[in-house]
Amino acid sequence: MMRNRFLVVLIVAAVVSGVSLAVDRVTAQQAAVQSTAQAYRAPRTPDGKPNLNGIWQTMNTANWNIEAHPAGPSPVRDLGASGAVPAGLGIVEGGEIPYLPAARKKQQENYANRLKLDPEIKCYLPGVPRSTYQGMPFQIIQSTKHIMLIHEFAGAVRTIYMAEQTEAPADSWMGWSNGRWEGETLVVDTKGFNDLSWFDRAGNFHSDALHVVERFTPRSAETITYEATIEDPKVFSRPWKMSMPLYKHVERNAQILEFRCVEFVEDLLYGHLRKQPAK
Amino acid sequence: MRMKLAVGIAAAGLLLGVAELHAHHAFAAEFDVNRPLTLKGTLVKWEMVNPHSWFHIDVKDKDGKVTPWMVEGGSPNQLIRMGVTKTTVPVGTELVIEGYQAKDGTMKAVGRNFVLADGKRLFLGGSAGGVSDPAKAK
Amino acid sequence: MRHRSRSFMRGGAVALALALAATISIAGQTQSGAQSAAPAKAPVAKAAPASAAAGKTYKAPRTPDGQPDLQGFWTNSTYVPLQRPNGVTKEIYTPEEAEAAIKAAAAREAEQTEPGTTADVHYDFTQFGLDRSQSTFARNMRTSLIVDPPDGKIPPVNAAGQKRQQERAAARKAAGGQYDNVENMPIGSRCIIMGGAGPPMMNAGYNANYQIVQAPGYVMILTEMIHDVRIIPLDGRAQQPSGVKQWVGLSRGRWEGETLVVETTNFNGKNAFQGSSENLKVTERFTRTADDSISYRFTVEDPQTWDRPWTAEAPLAKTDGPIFEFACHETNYGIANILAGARADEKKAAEQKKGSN
Amino acid sequence: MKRIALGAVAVVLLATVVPSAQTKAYKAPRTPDGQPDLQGFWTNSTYTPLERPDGVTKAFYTPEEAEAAIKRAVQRESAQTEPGTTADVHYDFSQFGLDRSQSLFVRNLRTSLIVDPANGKIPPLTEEGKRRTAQRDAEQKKLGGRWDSAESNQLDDRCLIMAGPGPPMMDAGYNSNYQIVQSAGAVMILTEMIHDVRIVTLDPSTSSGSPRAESRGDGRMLVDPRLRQWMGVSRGRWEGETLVVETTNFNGKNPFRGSDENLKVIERFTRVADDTIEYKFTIDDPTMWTRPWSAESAMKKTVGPIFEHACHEGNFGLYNTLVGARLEEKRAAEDALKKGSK
Repeated sequence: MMRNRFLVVLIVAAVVSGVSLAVDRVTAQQAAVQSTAQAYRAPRTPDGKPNLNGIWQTMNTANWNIEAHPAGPSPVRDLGASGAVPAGLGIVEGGEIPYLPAARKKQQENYANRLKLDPEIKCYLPGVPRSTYQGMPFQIIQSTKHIMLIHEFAGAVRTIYMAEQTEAPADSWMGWSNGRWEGETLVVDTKGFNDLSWFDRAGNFHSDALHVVERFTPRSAETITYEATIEDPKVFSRPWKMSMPLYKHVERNAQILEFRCVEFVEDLLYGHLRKQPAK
Repeated sequence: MRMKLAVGIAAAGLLLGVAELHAHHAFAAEFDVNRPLTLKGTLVKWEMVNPHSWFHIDVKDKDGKVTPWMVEGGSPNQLIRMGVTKTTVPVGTELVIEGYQAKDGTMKAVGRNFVLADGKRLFLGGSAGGVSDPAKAK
Repeated sequence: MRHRSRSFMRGGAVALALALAATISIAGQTQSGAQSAAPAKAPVAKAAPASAAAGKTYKAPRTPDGQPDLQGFWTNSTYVPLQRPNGVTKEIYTPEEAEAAIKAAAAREAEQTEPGTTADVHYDFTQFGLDRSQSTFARNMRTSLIVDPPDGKIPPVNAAGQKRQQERAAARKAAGGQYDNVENMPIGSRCIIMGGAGPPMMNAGYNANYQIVQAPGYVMILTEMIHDVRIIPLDGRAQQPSGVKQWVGLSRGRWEGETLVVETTNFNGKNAFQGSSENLKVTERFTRTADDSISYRFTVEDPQTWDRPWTAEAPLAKTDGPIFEFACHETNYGIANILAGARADEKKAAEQKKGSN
Repeated sequence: MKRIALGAVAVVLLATVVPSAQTKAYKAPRTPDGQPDLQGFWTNSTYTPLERPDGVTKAFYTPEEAEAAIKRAVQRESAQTEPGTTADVHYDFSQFGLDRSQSLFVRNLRTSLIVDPANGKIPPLTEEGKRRTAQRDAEQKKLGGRWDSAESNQLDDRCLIMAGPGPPMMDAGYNSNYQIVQSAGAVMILTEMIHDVRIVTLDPSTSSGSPRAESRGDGRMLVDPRLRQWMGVSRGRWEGETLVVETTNFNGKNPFRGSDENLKVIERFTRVADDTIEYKFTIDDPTMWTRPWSAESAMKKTVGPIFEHACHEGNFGLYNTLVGARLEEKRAAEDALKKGSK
């Protein structure tokens, strides 16, 4: 009896396998991630909003390069394998950042001089959305009027203004964020960036016209789907989007610890200005 | 980060952690007390950054040659609370800046006084007016 | 004499005698000729007097998860010194005396600097609204923040403390001149950390502002300079591992009625409050006493430095937001300029010496 | 595995010859999630060459001819090397059971693994293929002699990768062993040298023949062209009893008989007996060869364990060789100096 059912399946398979294997660039995984997110309804904070409180972190290689990239040697020879670049599927939806031609050239120049130019190496604030996937945890402290994003790297912090929403008074590294709730999703609209941060260690950059709209949608008790739409007419030919899951730290006593890296880069930045011992 | 006022606190007896005892003359280590100058120029950009903001101005000399200068001012944060934004001081504003040039002789200075073309002092927390009275701007 | 109002304070360990009368004598400050033509601005104080008595009847609103609500923007800007000035014995000023003390301090801040003096080599704080009188500051009738010991002074440093302070001073001296390298410069100038963060959270002189946000199980305090964030867990977690030492230590909090009690240990000793050691323990108590004020008391314990704990009270006054990004390190041009300047001076000196012999 | 063959070679006639006709009657057992079970330890060690030797025209040996060919190969492997010759500067494989005959190997009546083209040979290169091969040789020459630097050495001497994993998976000469483990939605193939693991995710949209849902993978099918790997990126599906694995995205640094980064390999694993998996592969690289070409081999059930092959960590050989080369150059330079100064 088993064999007949098996034969039926075989016939169906022959039809199905005829389907062309042309791989759709949008990863099926991301589609799967979104579909389960809609179904999930997060527990509520006392003031009735989806509860995003917690310590979160991404598990991808986006901080090395937000586009797909093979593994590669460390930019600093002596770090050997510990400094080497892991491969990554990339987080840019559609695979490619729609740079304007001159901008793609600049990105390649940035990449060539990344040890000198990447602001992360100098312990400068990471900017947005790099602060999300920089590879260190950040904590969400969610209150009614303000939602705080507190990052371990260099103590970078973002205030999401949920009540009085204003224009950015001045340019800044972490931008000026106004937030709102759309059903289960926290939507954060950020402008007022300076043009100094990078999106990753591969030289992907933006101008001071950058406008980022982020969406935090809980997809399970311990994961959030994070999406960011990037718009910057001076650098990109059209808006583009990235998405990835955020994973919650569940270990007991989990906490954001200090990574006050200014001290770690002073020799790098100012060492050449040391007083030379009298010859 | 020259917190001159912090030193003020030390003087006022409110002893902070040792870290706070900023040698007041740190600024004099960066800028040369023997190179006082007065710059008259038009504002190219006011970098509202910390720990100190920087006024980028173009200074035209007698025969019209323009040199870009960078002049150090105070943290913009309190002004922002008083309603100042990056458009409060429009690009092109005429400024007369009294200050001291950087020790390394580059086109950098600290602005001990920022005065507008009409003689009014810039900002001064709104009491002496300024480009736009921040109190009104709020 | 062009109108210019500069605020500066002659540096160094100048003890300000807050005498009853308005005349304030500050050692080493030369007053340039006549009082400057521009009248010192009357201090604009926005905060209502924060007297402890009112705390009893006041009951703070609750956050959605039932914590007393401390949220909002606060400042610990104050004219009251940590230690009671010499020559002052009473604990509480009369309102008039307090007013006079504030007026005198505000006048000093708005005081002119003498052109051509090193003190003059600075921008004018008042032009940037950075002198305390131009923004909210916390009123406090006390003559010192320290409330215990009753003399308003930090207790004498014990033997262990003196030994360590001497060792630190020797190490600092051995490291060479302040501008020989960046590591010798004050940690505030290096944008590593400033006084506002603590704990205990001390008045940073300007931009002395805090933003408190509460979430279930947490109280977060953002210190404007330098965007330092203290995330205080309320889950009564156990003592932290001694291996983790931090500039701001490791804090744990709990509510005792209307008061948030925060205990902090695990300091790394590099930002030694008042010359304390790594074993410093700070216990802070936040109690909202009015809509616009929080009583902030802290007790400092460090048997390696003082033989008794001591306590101070530095009220927080409600102020306006926002707290704008204080990205200090990113544009800290000063460090490079100073070090380059020092090297240039040394080169010149060396050339002159060579030239002269 | 205590079979110690000292000196004389014992030809162990184990597995019977496997004509492909026999597969119909056999049906592989099922894994818990319903996939045909390929699990276990396997070897693709074989005396059959990839290409038909010159002078041989037919596709199949008779059993006797096959036996004779194997005996000749075994003799070659265990022939003693002449002392004083460079060949002799090597340990004796047979003392370590490393010659093929001392462990299980795949018997195959075919005269070459290549079955298509019919002549059993790799098809000719395209013009572009010739150009790329020449360019690659030039670049290799630019790196200098084999011992001038680590980088100018062979991939296996550098412990980067060996012939075992491919794909396609080829006999590595010794230690040609694999371990297959299947989980819901994935087939894992561990290659002994150098502990290279291929994780073949099963694409649910095209998998058939595995009735249970959990045996379908979660569809990780992204194949961004910038993601290049030594072993490429593999995607698998079940077609009845056969696991079909398609691999692209090669980085071009480990060319298979001259292939380039546009190589596409299609492998077909079918368990045809309790101790045998039929292993067929097709090589498709339009830039290099005028037409795709295919080969057939088999994997025989062998015994574990697969011990750790930490090659790089113990690669003293490469280091010693480079030190030796530098010393020889130094001596040669000194001699030249002495000769010159006389």
